[in-house]
Amino acid sequence: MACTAKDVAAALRTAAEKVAEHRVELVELDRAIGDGDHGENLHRGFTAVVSTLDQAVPETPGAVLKLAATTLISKVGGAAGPLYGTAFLRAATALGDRATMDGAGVAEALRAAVDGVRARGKAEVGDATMIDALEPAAKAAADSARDGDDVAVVLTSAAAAADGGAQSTVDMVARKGRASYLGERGVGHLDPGARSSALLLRAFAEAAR
Amino acid sequence: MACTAKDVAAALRTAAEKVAEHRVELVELDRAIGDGDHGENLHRGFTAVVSTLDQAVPETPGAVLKLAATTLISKVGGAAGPLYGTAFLRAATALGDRATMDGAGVAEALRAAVDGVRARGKAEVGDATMIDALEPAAKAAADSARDGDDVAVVLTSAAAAADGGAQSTVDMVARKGRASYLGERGVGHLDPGARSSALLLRAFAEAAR
Amino acid sequence: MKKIINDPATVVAESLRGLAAAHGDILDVRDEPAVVLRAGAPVGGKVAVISGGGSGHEPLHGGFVGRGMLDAAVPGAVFTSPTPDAVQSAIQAVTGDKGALLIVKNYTGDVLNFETAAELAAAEGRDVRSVVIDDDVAVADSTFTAGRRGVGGTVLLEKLVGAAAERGDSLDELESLARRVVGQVRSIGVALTAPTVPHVGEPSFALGPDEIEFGIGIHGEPGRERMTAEPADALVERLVAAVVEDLPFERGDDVLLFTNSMGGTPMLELYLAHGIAERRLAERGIGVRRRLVGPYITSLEMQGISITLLKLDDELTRLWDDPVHTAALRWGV
Amino acid sequence: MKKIINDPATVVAESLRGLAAAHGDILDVRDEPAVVLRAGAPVGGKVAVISGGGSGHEPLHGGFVGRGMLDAAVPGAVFTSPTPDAVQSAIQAVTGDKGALLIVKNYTGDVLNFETAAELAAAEGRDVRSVVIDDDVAVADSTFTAGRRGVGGTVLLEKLVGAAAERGDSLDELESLARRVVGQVRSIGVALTAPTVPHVGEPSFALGPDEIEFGIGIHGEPGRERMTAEPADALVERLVAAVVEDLPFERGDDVLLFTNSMGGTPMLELYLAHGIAERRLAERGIGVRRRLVGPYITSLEMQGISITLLKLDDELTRLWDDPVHTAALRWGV
Ligand SMILES: Nc1ncnc2c1ncn2[C@@H]1O[C@H](COP(=O)(O)OP(=O)(O)O)[C@@H](O)[C@H]1O
Ligand SMILES: Nc1ncnc2c1ncn2[C@@H]1O[C@H](COP(=O)(O)OP(=O)(O)O)[C@@H](O)[C@H]1O
Ligand SMILES: [Mg+2]
Ligand SMILES: [Mg+2]
Ligand SMILES: [Mg+2]
Ligand SMILES: [Mg+2]
Repeated sequence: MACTAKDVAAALRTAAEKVAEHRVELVELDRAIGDGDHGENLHRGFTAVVSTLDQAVPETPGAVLKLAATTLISKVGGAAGPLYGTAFLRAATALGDRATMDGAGVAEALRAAVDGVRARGKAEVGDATMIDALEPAAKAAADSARDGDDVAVVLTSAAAAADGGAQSTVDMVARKGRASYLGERGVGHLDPGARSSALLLRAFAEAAR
Repeated sequence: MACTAKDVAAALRTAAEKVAEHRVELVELDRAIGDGDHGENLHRGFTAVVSTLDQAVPETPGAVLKLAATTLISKVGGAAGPLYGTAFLRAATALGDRATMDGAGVAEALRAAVDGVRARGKAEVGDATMIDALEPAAKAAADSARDGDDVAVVLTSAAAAADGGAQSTVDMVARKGRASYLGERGVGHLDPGARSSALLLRAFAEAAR
Repeated sequence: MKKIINDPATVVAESLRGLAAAHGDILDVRDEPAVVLRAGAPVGGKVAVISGGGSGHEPLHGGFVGRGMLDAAVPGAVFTSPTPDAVQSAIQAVTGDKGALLIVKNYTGDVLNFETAAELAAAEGRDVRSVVIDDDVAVADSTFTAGRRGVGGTVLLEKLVGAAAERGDSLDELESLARRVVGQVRSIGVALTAPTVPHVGEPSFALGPDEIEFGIGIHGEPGRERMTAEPADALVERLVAAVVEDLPFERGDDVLLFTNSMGGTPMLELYLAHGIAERRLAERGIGVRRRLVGPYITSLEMQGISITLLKLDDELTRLWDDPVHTAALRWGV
Repeated sequence: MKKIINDPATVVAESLRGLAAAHGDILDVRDEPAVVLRAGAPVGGKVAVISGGGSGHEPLHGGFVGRGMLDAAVPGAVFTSPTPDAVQSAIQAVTGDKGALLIVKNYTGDVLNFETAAELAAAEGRDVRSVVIDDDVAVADSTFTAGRRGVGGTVLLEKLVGAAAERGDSLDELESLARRVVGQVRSIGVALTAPTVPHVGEPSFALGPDEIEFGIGIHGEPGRERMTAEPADALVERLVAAVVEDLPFERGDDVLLFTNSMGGTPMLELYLAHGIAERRLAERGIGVRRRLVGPYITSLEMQGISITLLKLDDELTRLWDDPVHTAALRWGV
């Protein structure tokens, strides 16, 4: 079953709930190695996304993602705002004006999103950023789509890979973002952006089921 | 036995030791109802008095007290500096250039000192200040001197009265000094200046024995 | 206690060395006794304006020495009035033919020590007058007590009297100006945390995680009451109301609003409070014509603020606007 | 957490209202998105100088808007870079024919958000350039990391570039001046206590009663090392040495010494530290020609200080001395 603009909007609402639930956790993760605003920033952004969607839901999945992108860019701020904004924008561009998105579409959009974040933030796998969650997620989504899986399965695979990727940041010395100021002292901490990426993918997977 | 300039100087040294021992206590008393400097101020002042006496001891009890007075005035600051300065200055003036001081002389000097503090600070008994220790001390000294007691006994009587007087400030609502800002909230606290007055008299009594 | 100091006993002297190094064009610092003097003082043709008090309230008073404000500041030990010999030495250093005005905050220690110094100066044949400022409405005013404390109004008084002295007013004129200002300025403060005096090493008082001290003094002396913390809107209204009702300030009055940080309050919060105070005054029909916002009379690292209102007229407004060039206040030069 | 606020979500907007009320002669504040604009901007015949970043560092940047410094400041949420639309709205409001220079502190968020805004402005046909300041020597400088943070040097950069813009320098000239300044300014900070972000409600990090964080950032991000508190003489020498060795500054150099309070440090301690820094530099044969001492780039109520050194030449000294009229820095006007 392929998903529509409405489904994407619903998934974004689920993501907003997830962020709200984990706001304090994300603040605490960021407080430990950064400046403590990550949960607050995302919460502000996704609350705004929901408000925007309450007014009107655009007609295509791409248009919904684009609306989310511009809202996040103008509401989140910090490093996460432009990075997630870019991710959603690139995903939207990849989908163009298709009316629905299937498992392959999800994998394609996720690949574009992750490449966008990499281009924007210049982080690679191993730098202890959201890339460590997103890159394995994009790979897992591609594998799953190649097997012909549907949206829910592709997203579930991506989310599982993102969880593992996020977890791997615990042992890393951060090389990008605020945590990089810590050097060796940052080891032992989960990167907040990697954690939020995994949470978002988990929310999308849950919504797709 | 009447006491000489040397004895007065020795008594001031004992007083300096007593202040040093009780510095923290006086700071704590003042911190509770004032600004926490009383112990520090007196310690600075009496340390300076000892240094001055180390250089040379004037020839008469009056001259020694006058030297202490000017040193205290220029080193203590705060409310206690001018008040104790005035006390020592008036005591010195009362003694004039007598070569020695007997029990009656002590009572006379103490009366002059206390009247000086009253004139300077305009506090009366019951206002929860050093006057509550000093006024009963002066009275007790006069009584003791009238009985023909010697310096040590006169000072011991004065010190005992000062202790009682100081203690009586615990139940008072302060009307002078920084504690007066507290109103009813100051009740239950020993006035730091009353306590230091009692300590000084105690030191003088000990030195005289 | 963590502080950027070497030794509690030398804090004031060492800090004054830094002040001198930073502002050598404006002021000179002398040691033993410690005094801060306007560069080039005594300045001919003007009354010397001198103030002082315990340290720990910076930039008060040393930060206000310079053209259009103070000729000398006399810093005591932390929270301890300076001694008469220090005041006297400042008087001697900066007083010319026209005499000197001492601005004294109403604390027993300040009053007694400055009084003694003024007597000593008079004995030397100088014309020296004192004006006592007691603008803190937190404290009940009564001749049977130590009376009200001098707080935020002191900064405004020093600016206004300093400007009048700069333009050549006589000692008589300055004295009556100063008394007029004292009559129409009122303040109140609140503390969220306590200051820590270096030689004490512990906070001056203990406040619970939700407690504030309303009507705090600038030495961490307690005030009207200990109360539960409340939102800024309610707290600032409480401060404004206390000050407005006291004089009272009335509909149609023009005022200077001074929103002061006690030292440790972030500017973000200070401006937030200032904005509320402006609106509360506007609602009362009181016209804010001039304002001062910042940490100008502090209590070490204490978090908290104070609100000061001064009733303005054309004369006081002109004096406020006159040039001033000190370490902490500067305009028109 | 005790703070003088109503609601963590509205702290910045409410504080800006207070800033506008206090300094209506210097600046205008607009809402949604929040920007602080120089009164009367765009000012004809000059390049617009714009900066911004997360709030909580006041007076940076809004307190530096005005003649001779910034044309606009873009405040984000507390410790959070502003969004591109806010930056863009500031650019649109104050940029005239001569274009705009963006002064961007080197944090991933600031760089990305300002970059996006600059692209949007370029798409509108405006000549907008950015200069990134990264003066914090606490952080290892490497192209493989986020690089050094922009801290105290930002204040000096804004003043110098602002002065050059005021006298009519072209965008090219300003850009190269800015790069030159970035090349010769270095800073480092230390924290004694942590700031508390309103929406977090707890201190950003935990320091033991004897611990300090050496090399702290202005958002309470950790720095080089956590160490035991030490006397001011040793601590200031450590700060001075770190800065001097980095550029390096050398015997015979003329410098501007900026001793900054992180917000909660008493002025008494700040001047004490400044005095030590002056002496340590003198011992090294480095000539302190200008100085700035005060809370100018802060981290809410954090106690601590930073030391910034800028290598001066005649040109930079002249620009420093040029008139400035902002809420937080004012001279010559
Ligand atoms: N250059 C980068 N590339 C990819 N992700 C990054 C980069 N810099 C930071 N991040 C991510 O952003 C997260 C922090 O986001 P946030 O706290 O909202 O912003 P800020 O660091 O500006 O406070 C980090 O945990 C990290 O995952
Ligand atoms: N008007 C006064 N008359 C007599 N004693 C006073 C008066 N005011 C204050 N004191 C005494 O001075 C003491 C405080 O001294 P100190 O702490 O050294 O000065 P300060 O109050 O200036 O900090 C009080 O405890 C009180 O006993
Ligand atoms: Mg963050
Ligand atoms: Mg005291
Ligand atoms: Mg005192
Ligand atoms: Mg941030």
